[in-house]
Amino acid sequence: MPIPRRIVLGLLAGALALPVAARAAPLSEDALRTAPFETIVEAARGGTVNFFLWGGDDRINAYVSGPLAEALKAEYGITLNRVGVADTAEVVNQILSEQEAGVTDGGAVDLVWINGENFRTLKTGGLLLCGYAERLPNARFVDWSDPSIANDFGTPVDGCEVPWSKARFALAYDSARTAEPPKTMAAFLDWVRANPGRFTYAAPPDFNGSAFVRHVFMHAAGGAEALSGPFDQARFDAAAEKAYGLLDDLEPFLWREGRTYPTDIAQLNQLFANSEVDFTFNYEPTVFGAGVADGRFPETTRSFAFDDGTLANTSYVAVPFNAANKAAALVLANHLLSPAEQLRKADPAVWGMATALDLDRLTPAEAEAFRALPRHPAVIADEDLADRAMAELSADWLEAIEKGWIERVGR
Amino acid sequence: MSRIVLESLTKTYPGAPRPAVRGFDLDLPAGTLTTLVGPSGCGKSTVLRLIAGLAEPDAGRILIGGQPMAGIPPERRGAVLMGQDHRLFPHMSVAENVGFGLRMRGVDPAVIRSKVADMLDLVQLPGLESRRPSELSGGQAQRVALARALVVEPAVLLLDEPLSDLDPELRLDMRDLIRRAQHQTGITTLFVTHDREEAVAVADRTAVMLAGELARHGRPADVFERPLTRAVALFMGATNVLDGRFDGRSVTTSIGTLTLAAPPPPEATAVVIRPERIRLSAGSGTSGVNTFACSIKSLEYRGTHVVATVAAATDMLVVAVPAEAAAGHGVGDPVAVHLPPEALQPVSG
Amino acid sequence: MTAFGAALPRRAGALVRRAAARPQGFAARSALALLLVLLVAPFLPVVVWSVTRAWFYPAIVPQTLDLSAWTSVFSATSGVPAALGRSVLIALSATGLAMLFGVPAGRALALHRFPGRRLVEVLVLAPLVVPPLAVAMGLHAVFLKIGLAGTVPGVVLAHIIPTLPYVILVSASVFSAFDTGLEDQARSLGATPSQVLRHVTVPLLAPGLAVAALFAFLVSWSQYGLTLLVGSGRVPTMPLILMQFVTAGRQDVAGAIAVLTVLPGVLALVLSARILAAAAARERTTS
Amino acid sequence: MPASIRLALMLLPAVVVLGGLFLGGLVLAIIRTVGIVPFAGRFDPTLEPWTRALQEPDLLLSILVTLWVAAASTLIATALGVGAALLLHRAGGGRLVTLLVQFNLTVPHVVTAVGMAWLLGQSGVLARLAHGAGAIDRPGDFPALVNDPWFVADIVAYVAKEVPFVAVVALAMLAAVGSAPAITARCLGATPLQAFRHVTWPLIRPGILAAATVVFAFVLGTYEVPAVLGPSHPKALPVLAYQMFTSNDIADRPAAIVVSLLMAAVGVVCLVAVRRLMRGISGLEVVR
Repeated sequence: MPIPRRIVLGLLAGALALPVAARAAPLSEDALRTAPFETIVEAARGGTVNFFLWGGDDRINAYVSGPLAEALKAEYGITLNRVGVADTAEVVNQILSEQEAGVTDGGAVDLVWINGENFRTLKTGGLLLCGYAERLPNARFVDWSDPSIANDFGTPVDGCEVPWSKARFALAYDSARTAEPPKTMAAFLDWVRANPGRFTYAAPPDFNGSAFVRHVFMHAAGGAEALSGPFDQARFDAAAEKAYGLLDDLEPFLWREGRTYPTDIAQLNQLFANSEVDFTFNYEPTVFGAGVADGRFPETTRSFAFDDGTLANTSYVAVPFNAANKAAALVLANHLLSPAEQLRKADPAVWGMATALDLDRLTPAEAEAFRALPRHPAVIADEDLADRAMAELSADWLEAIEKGWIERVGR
Repeated sequence: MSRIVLESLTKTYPGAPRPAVRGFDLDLPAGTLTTLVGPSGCGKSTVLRLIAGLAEPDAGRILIGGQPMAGIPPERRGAVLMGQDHRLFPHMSVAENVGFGLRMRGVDPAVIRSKVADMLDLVQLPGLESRRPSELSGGQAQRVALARALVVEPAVLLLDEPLSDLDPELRLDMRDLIRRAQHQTGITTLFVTHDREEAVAVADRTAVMLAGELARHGRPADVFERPLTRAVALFMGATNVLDGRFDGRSVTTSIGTLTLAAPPPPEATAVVIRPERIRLSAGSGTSGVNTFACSIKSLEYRGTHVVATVAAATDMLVVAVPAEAAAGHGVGDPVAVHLPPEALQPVSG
Repeated sequence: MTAFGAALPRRAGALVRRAAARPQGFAARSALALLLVLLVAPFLPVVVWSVTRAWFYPAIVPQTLDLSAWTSVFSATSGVPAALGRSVLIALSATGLAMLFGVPAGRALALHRFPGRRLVEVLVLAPLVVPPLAVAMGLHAVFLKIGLAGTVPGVVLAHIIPTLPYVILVSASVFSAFDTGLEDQARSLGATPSQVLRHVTVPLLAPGLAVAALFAFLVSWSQYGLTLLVGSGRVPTMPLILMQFVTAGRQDVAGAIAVLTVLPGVLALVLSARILAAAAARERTTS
Repeated sequence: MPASIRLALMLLPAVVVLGGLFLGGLVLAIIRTVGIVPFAGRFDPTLEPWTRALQEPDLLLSILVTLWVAAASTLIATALGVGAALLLHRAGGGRLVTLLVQFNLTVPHVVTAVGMAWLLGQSGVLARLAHGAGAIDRPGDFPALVNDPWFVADIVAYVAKEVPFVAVVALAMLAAVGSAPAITARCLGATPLQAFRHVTWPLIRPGILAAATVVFAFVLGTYEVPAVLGPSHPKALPVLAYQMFTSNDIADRPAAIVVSLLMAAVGVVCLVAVRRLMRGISGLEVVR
């Protein structure tokens, strides 16, 4: 026997050895909902929180791993472990998998940046910790009665997640190429027909491409009201007939005659940057400023929103039911809502993501600080967006529209 | 210097239809050189592997210096094997090869160096320490392998056809070298070969192994001259085997009735005679004992001698005749053959 | 032609042969050069992107030299240095374990006949031809349950699946050309089994085993799908981090990460090439 | 130690590891598609995942494009790999050339895919060169190679990645065969081409076919290359399987496993083929 057995066994044991995480004594779920916040802070001190979020932007990564983590360490002694993912669906999948495998405690995810159908999946599956959100000390800065806060793509939040940022849909163009972009959906569609091959959109279920399709849907249905409220098959069918017909008719005028679509928004961004197409869009217009800063977009990039309305949503953070470090996750969720941290995040030099706080609930100085934040010329002014904001459709509508697109337009 | 005793060794390889070695007994007195001879595949090498500890016997015992070897790993037996392929380690120099065994035993490097030099002197390759195996000729490599085996002063030296890959000239040199080295060191040696001439040339004792069993064991001349069994006789080159009915000191065979020099053992079933012991004379005179008239069927020139096949009565005999004596003969010539009684060996089996 | 060449004086013969070989040699060399360009071409834009930004169509040459991608990659918050270390750790561990399990098995398959050999062969070859996705999906639930999903040890274990067959195959062919008589010889000269391993088997087989280890390392290093599934996205190795930035459209950062992702493999290749060359040189000088 | 126990100890680790991880994973995957999850204690036999997967409208198309990509990549990579090996063997390519050919072995697939996208895209390096040469005006004039329904860039990426692998195997085979058979054939009057066609090729073929099979199976199961270079529709099988596996609808997951099992089934067919082809090469058949 060329290899002594004990070495083999030793290595096997080493390879199989599970990382044993040191954890503070966990608080019960009830305690997390009822105990004074100081108790939760005490329970969390010295611990770790695994924060899962999309990892494809080095500015976000630098912010979360840098100043945010440092602040959490300094104030609460909590170590923030940023876990970057390529798609938030992966996190949902992780939690679903854990539930399926019977992992009801000690799950991997402590806090996740989430919204929309990902939130709905977890909430309807009973996979989130609920009932703590409005009890967080900093929750007092949030207007919980605001429908765009209280509903996440039509799904009532019900204290199962904590708002973090607001986002509104905008389109970008290159002012060096396009002097005056068409500002209504009707004009935009005319422009596409008049400039064959110069526009395309990311194929749903891409988050942003799907949002564009919803804009077309609302236009075809004659306004957002036609699709508001709970899902209704008859109303959907009526709108779908027109909307998909319109998109089908548009195909010959799209990039590559609509035979294929960019699979994600990054591809569309690259097409735009290399002048293969003349527009891109994003649910988060600060991306255009950041994109110019990090060389993804030309310097002359500018952005706008449709006059006939632009979709708005809020993104949140949520704690899974089986999180290993719930107390630390709550402390982090609360810290994310502090005016100082929200201000830092809203600074374009750091990230530039719009605050989820209600400025009226802040001190005048704090509110002024938010209003005084600089704006990148590529980014549409917040007030221009706020004017035109429309509430998101419910997740059922969203899914039906995506599914219909894949079946009727995508193939 | 140890006595080696093999007691009814039996070994069957997994999946093999019959044992490679069966009920094998052999006694090697201390300090002797014994040759083990037999045709290819008769189990000779297996005997060596069993003694060396590279295979375990299914049954039987091996005693080296009185110590039973069961369960003792190869490196603790003091039995060094040297094969026909020199098996020098290609990644080591000559000195490293020769010193290998000592190094494994943790011997002081200075001591190793001097012993290696001594050994290279013994095998007549002084000063080759830093050569690589691939820079050696076949004869040199084999000498280095011998030095490597001897340097550890083994209790037993096991030689597995060490000469068979060498040119005829080198074979003789190497054979002498082995003989000399064995004398000088007094290491009990078992020398396996399939060459019967080699087997009787260098040995104190010769053992013949056939089909996994010991067929004959004794002084080389005895084994050569008095094979005792038909199989050993055939293997040792006694080509002419004449079945017969024994009656006192005479035996009736297909070529006629032969007179023996001594009374045969009761189990004898045939007599054998080596080709070179038969005498051939011209003409058809048949006077004298064991002399018969025949005719030459074929003549085959072999350089030092001529092999004649002669028809005698209903049988054929193979006769080796010195070349000059054969000069006058041609195929079809009538001749007389004489089978000296002392050259006729009764055999059993 | 052979006879003619032999009749000429030595030097002239060499000239004639070289002249005859030239057109062929030139064509061969050009074809090789073309192939090399084809093979290396996809890597060039990757390198260029890592040192520029805002390199838009139709610029053939980037307008600016910009090292900020590298700065950002090497910053403490990027997680890239950690991922590089993690990838190395995983690939080395998977290689080590695959060698540990695979080399003895390769030896057994090369040198022994035994009942059930066919089955073992099929088991060894199967992971080469069965895409790992199905297996990974099956393992995922178990790994989750026993806490291996999303951990480095879990990913290492999963990486053994694709690496082990390569190690077994390569070491089987190494052992089939190996004279085990040398081991017997060493035992017979007084070496214990571990001494035989250290002084004879390993030094003699080092070149072949280096190739096996290289294959294992590269196979593990290149894994994407297995790492993603079994690691639950929580064991970001270099390919995963790279994909995050690719999907985010950060070509500069992706370029820098891609360059970093290639380096250790090249290092491993050069290292094993040196082991092989050293072995070849030893053979040459001694023959 | 008895030889049989020794042998068992040599084989056992590998067999246990492969049996446990590979076969175990495969079995767990299979039973999960019929509703059995032993580790979660679930046992609800059902064929729903199979009907769900087979009703996936893109399944057949995905299988076809995946087979197309695998077949095309394998054919081209094998031809070029053997050609490169012959050239290297003949020209005795220096160590640097050999290293460069092997360079791609070290490049993870995801890197090659990304590089290929930036090289062959309509605004990629080649398109820019074409623009610089005045051959095209706008990016859209450059042929659509990336994200196109024929998977051209996918195939090119696989070819670039797998040529070195085939070449390494072919070089080893050529070295094992040596030049003697070809020289003998030449002496008997064969042209270089005939010598290759009738003597060298039959001798190296088993190894080449085995390498080609490994390449084919590999291409069949790789996710990251079509994920980067494939079109939005149709999707390569691994991409389809992975997207279904990570779908928000938990019922899609066993169906995703069904899709990847279909992929594995094609792989098993390859295994049967490779077992036949492997005969005579690799150490497996060289038994004392």
